[in-house]
Amino acid sequence: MKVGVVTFPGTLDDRDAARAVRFAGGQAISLWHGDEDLQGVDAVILPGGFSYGDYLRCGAISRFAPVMQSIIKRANEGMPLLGICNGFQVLCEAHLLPGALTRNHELHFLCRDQKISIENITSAWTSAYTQGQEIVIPLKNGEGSFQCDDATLASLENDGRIIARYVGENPNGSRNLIAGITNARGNVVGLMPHPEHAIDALTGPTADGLGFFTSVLQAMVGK
Amino acid sequence: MALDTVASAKTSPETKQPFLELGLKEDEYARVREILGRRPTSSELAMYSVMWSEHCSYKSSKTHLKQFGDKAVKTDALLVGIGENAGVVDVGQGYAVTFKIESHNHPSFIEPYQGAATGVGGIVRDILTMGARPIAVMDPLRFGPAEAADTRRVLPGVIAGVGGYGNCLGLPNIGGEVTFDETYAGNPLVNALCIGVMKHSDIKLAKAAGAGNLVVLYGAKTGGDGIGGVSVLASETFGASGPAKRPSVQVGDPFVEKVLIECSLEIFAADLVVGIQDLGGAGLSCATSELASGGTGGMSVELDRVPLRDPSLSPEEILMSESQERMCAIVEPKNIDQFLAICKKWDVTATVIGEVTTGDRLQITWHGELIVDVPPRTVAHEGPVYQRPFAEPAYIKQVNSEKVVVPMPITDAEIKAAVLKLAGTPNLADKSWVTAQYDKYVQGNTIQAQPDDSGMVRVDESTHLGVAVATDANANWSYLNPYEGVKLALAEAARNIATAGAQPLAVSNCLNFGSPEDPGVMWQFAETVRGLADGCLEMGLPVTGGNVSFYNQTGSTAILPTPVIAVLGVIDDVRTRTPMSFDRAGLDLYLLGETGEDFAGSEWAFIHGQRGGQAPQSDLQAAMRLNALLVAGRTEKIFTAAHDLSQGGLSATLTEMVLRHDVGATVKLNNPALDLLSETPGRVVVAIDSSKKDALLTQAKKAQIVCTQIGTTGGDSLTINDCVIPLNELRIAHTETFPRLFG
Amino acid sequence: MAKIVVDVMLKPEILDPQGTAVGAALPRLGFTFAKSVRQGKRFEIEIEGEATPEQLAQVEKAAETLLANPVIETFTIRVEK
Amino acid sequence: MAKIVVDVMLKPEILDPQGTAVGAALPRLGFTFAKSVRQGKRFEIEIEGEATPEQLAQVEKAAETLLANPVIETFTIRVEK
Ligand SMILES: Nc1ncnc2c1ncn2[C@@H]1O[C@H](COP(=O)(O)OP(=O)(O)O)[C@@H](O)[C@H]1O
Ligand SMILES: [Mg+2]
Repeated sequence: MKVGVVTFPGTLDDRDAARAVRFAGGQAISLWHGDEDLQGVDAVILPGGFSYGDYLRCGAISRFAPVMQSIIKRANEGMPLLGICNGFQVLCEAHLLPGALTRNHELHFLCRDQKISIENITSAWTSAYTQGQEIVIPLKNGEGSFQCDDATLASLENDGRIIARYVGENPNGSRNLIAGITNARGNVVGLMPHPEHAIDALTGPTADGLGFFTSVLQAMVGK
Repeated sequence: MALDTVASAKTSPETKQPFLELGLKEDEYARVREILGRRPTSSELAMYSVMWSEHCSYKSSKTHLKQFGDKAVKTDALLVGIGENAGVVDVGQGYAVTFKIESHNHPSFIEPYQGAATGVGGIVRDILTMGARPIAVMDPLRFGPAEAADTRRVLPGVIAGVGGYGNCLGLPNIGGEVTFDETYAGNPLVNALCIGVMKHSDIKLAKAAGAGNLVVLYGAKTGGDGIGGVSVLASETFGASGPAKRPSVQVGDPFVEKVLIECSLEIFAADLVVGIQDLGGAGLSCATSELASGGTGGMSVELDRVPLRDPSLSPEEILMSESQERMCAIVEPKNIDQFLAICKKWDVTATVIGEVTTGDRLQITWHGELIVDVPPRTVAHEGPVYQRPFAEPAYIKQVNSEKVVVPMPITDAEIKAAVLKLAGTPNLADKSWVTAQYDKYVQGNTIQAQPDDSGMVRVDESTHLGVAVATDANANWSYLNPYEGVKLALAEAARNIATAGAQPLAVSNCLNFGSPEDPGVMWQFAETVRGLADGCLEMGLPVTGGNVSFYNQTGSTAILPTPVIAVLGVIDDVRTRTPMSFDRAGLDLYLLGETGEDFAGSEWAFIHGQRGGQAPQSDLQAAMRLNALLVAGRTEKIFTAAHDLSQGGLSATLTEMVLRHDVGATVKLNNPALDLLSETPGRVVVAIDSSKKDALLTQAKKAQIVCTQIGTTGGDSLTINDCVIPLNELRIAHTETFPRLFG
Repeated sequence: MAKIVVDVMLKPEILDPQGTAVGAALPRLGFTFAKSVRQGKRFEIEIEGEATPEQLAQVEKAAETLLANPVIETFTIRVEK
Repeated sequence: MAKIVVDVMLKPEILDPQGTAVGAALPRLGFTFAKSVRQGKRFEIEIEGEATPEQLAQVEKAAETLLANPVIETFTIRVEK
């Protein structure tokens, strides 16, 4: 099972994402932003970081990278694609997911252990969880507040496309406590908190995040 | 203005030069003329003035810092010592670790965000320059009074700057300090530390060897940043503005630095550089003269090749510019294509600006005309050395004879009030408001960070080898007795490593003081260096490097002498570290070490406006025995938790332990006021399973450390004799301070 | 050489935490004039030669695709002297 | 009700990482019109009533102390309809 992990200039969590893939039993393939070739991977992760410094808007510049053109095409054909944090921002900028991520309402970068509940277990990246399962994984970003118009929000809610929600106090002002969403098909998932930093209680708050990676490997075996 | 060339300098010896404005003294200027046998060109004057500034030449401190060499510990662990960009220590398994701490105090007062951000950027490049991958940062900070309006301007900006830059580089922040004192109003201390790791064989040095090798400038383009900054920074003219339209504040671009790091590491991995130097204070003046001086001595540079952000810059300004995110490498001609290809891959601008020559002169041209022709050692390494007068200041006798008078809580209500007061006082309050703005998870190797005693990162994923770093300063004690104060800070930093079970290995430091022209300040400094050198020798810890920041004062009022000591330790298996707190009930709590009547310089005294008394005497032999006990307790799996006592004494330590996992404790104290509030150094609280009692007592006896059972864990309160403090009340007191002040 | 300015503001219905924070800070400093504050971005673009209609059409396109995110933002373009 | 606009830009000699990044991205997307790009902030402030000289003086003061950092930034104020 080959999972591609993309590195843009300024990407930070690529090595962590690759490690998470390996922990889950997959093979991580590193993909360079300037190459269109996806090297035959079965799924792709856009990891966290500050691609292009997060200047202008997070993800706004990366979205145009050559690798993204191939990824967008494959994602539209159903390839599992996970965007974590900056990756989620790229997915929104690329219009693979609706809405946008804006400045945290407190205006600070916020790094903390965050409880979220998994609200959709049918996506390619969440099948290892149980419906409503509460997990704790790190949240760390400056622009993690999910915003969209009312109609989009209603359709996300009605179609069960909210993957995860923050539990407790809203950490960043996200509408409806949204921590992650999926596309209609369930193969593209954007997630603000970082499951790749929670695959081992030694270095993370928990090992709760591993499920995202085992889910996708399962999904690919199933095919 | 006409170009001032070497030729014109020879023919116009009488030309008046603004050496005073540039910070050079009359006799220093005379020396430059003597070295050159003529007057310097304006470019040469620029170079000498920045390189001979306090900041770059250490002219006031050098004569004292020599002790770190004279009293050096003989150890094979030190792979690269003082003098290079950063010292390098062997941590085993073929790994080498480099760490260094630096100040960015004055710029952070002027522009808190950018000052702090570029402080982080600068120290990270120092570490990168050694050939290492930066793996973590720390930020010891000091500010004016927490309630002061200006602190509300400076602190949030500094925190956002440290986070903004470090987060964007992908470096976990694993610790630091936030301390308040009125002497830091107008003189905030922003110290930044970086740790890097490499294989032994990958160590790089700042030297330009091999005639014909190319000098390559790569990274950001050069702008008019911080021109004159270096000499202004560390000179008495601080505050006077530099040349019009030339900013004294630099703006950092962490994205460019992140790319520069990855690009450099790829270049190092391909073994494409002979020598390398980052551009920090004094920019190209420093990089070219140090590289040449560190090598065989000869170098020629075509300054007009330097890519500019601002085309109006003069050669003098280009030489002095402190534009961030630049590096200078020495590359063999056969490797240059590959070097440039890697830069291109990362979209990093790289330009060959010169070459290493056979001579012993550093020669710089501007459109073909020679504007600099100097022996590089005279610029970089043979600057002036001052023997500044120093004398014990009058305040010492006076404060040392003062009696510390503080209220002693007796009743349960008073004890509770004292514990809550300490829990919430800005110096001891929970720092999550700060550290939540820092990424501690990135790179996936962070084992410990705030609020642990030390930061700890895993170095090798397969063997679980790790390193720990702690920084400490106790300015109150240094004020009362700078010699003992720094030894106590050293012992504390080492203890903060050992509580987790790591072995202290090496020391770095950042010495923050007032004006060296004040004999009293100079005495504080001299005593501090003497204390640190003696302390390191006694503890067997080599000093791998450090940084001196002078002129931290407003008018005639200097900051408290603030030597920040960083200790690096190694741990063979991070999985076995001793955590700082317990997460279950039913454990026994012991105090290691004895408590005396030590209120001078304590937080309790500070809260009550008391600054006098005598600092405790350090006992480094006892400190080392305690550390050995803490390491043994880890390897023999005796401890469930261990946490050091420092500011705020046992009261603060217990507060932090019970709140960590929301598990309370009940302790019995004979003399609660003294036991809770005194700050006798050399103490640690450990939690053990009762089955480990004999093992603990045996080890403690062996180490000759007094070991007293003080209580047990459990419940939802911190109970001291009959005084019950519910955890939720304690938590509110501890956590509300920072959001209230700065949220 | 001409200067083109592109102003980008969050749509009115989108939460603007930065503007809100500024709006809250002003009265604390004794400034009571503001009823509301919104914060946006301003791009100053220098172009070679005059701002021709073709150039402006290009800028419009760049603003739409890159400078602003139409999901949450609006923009205006003007030529400045 | 009037709208006051405060534009805050980095001084020309100060490095502008954001503007630089945008300036570098434009040609990659095929937009070649820009010689240079600088990015700044735009504040839209709504005030009660007309923009009197006193009000504007207040805004000036606020811009100096809060909206801009005079060490690295400059600002301009204008009333918009
Ligand atoms: N500026 C900061 N940045 C990161 N961590 C910090 C900072 N200030 C304090 N900390 C962390 O908070 C904890 C408590 O700090 P402190 O009370 O100074 O520790 P100690 O007394 O053990 O030296 C430590 O883990 C320290 O590293
Ligand atoms: Mg400690």
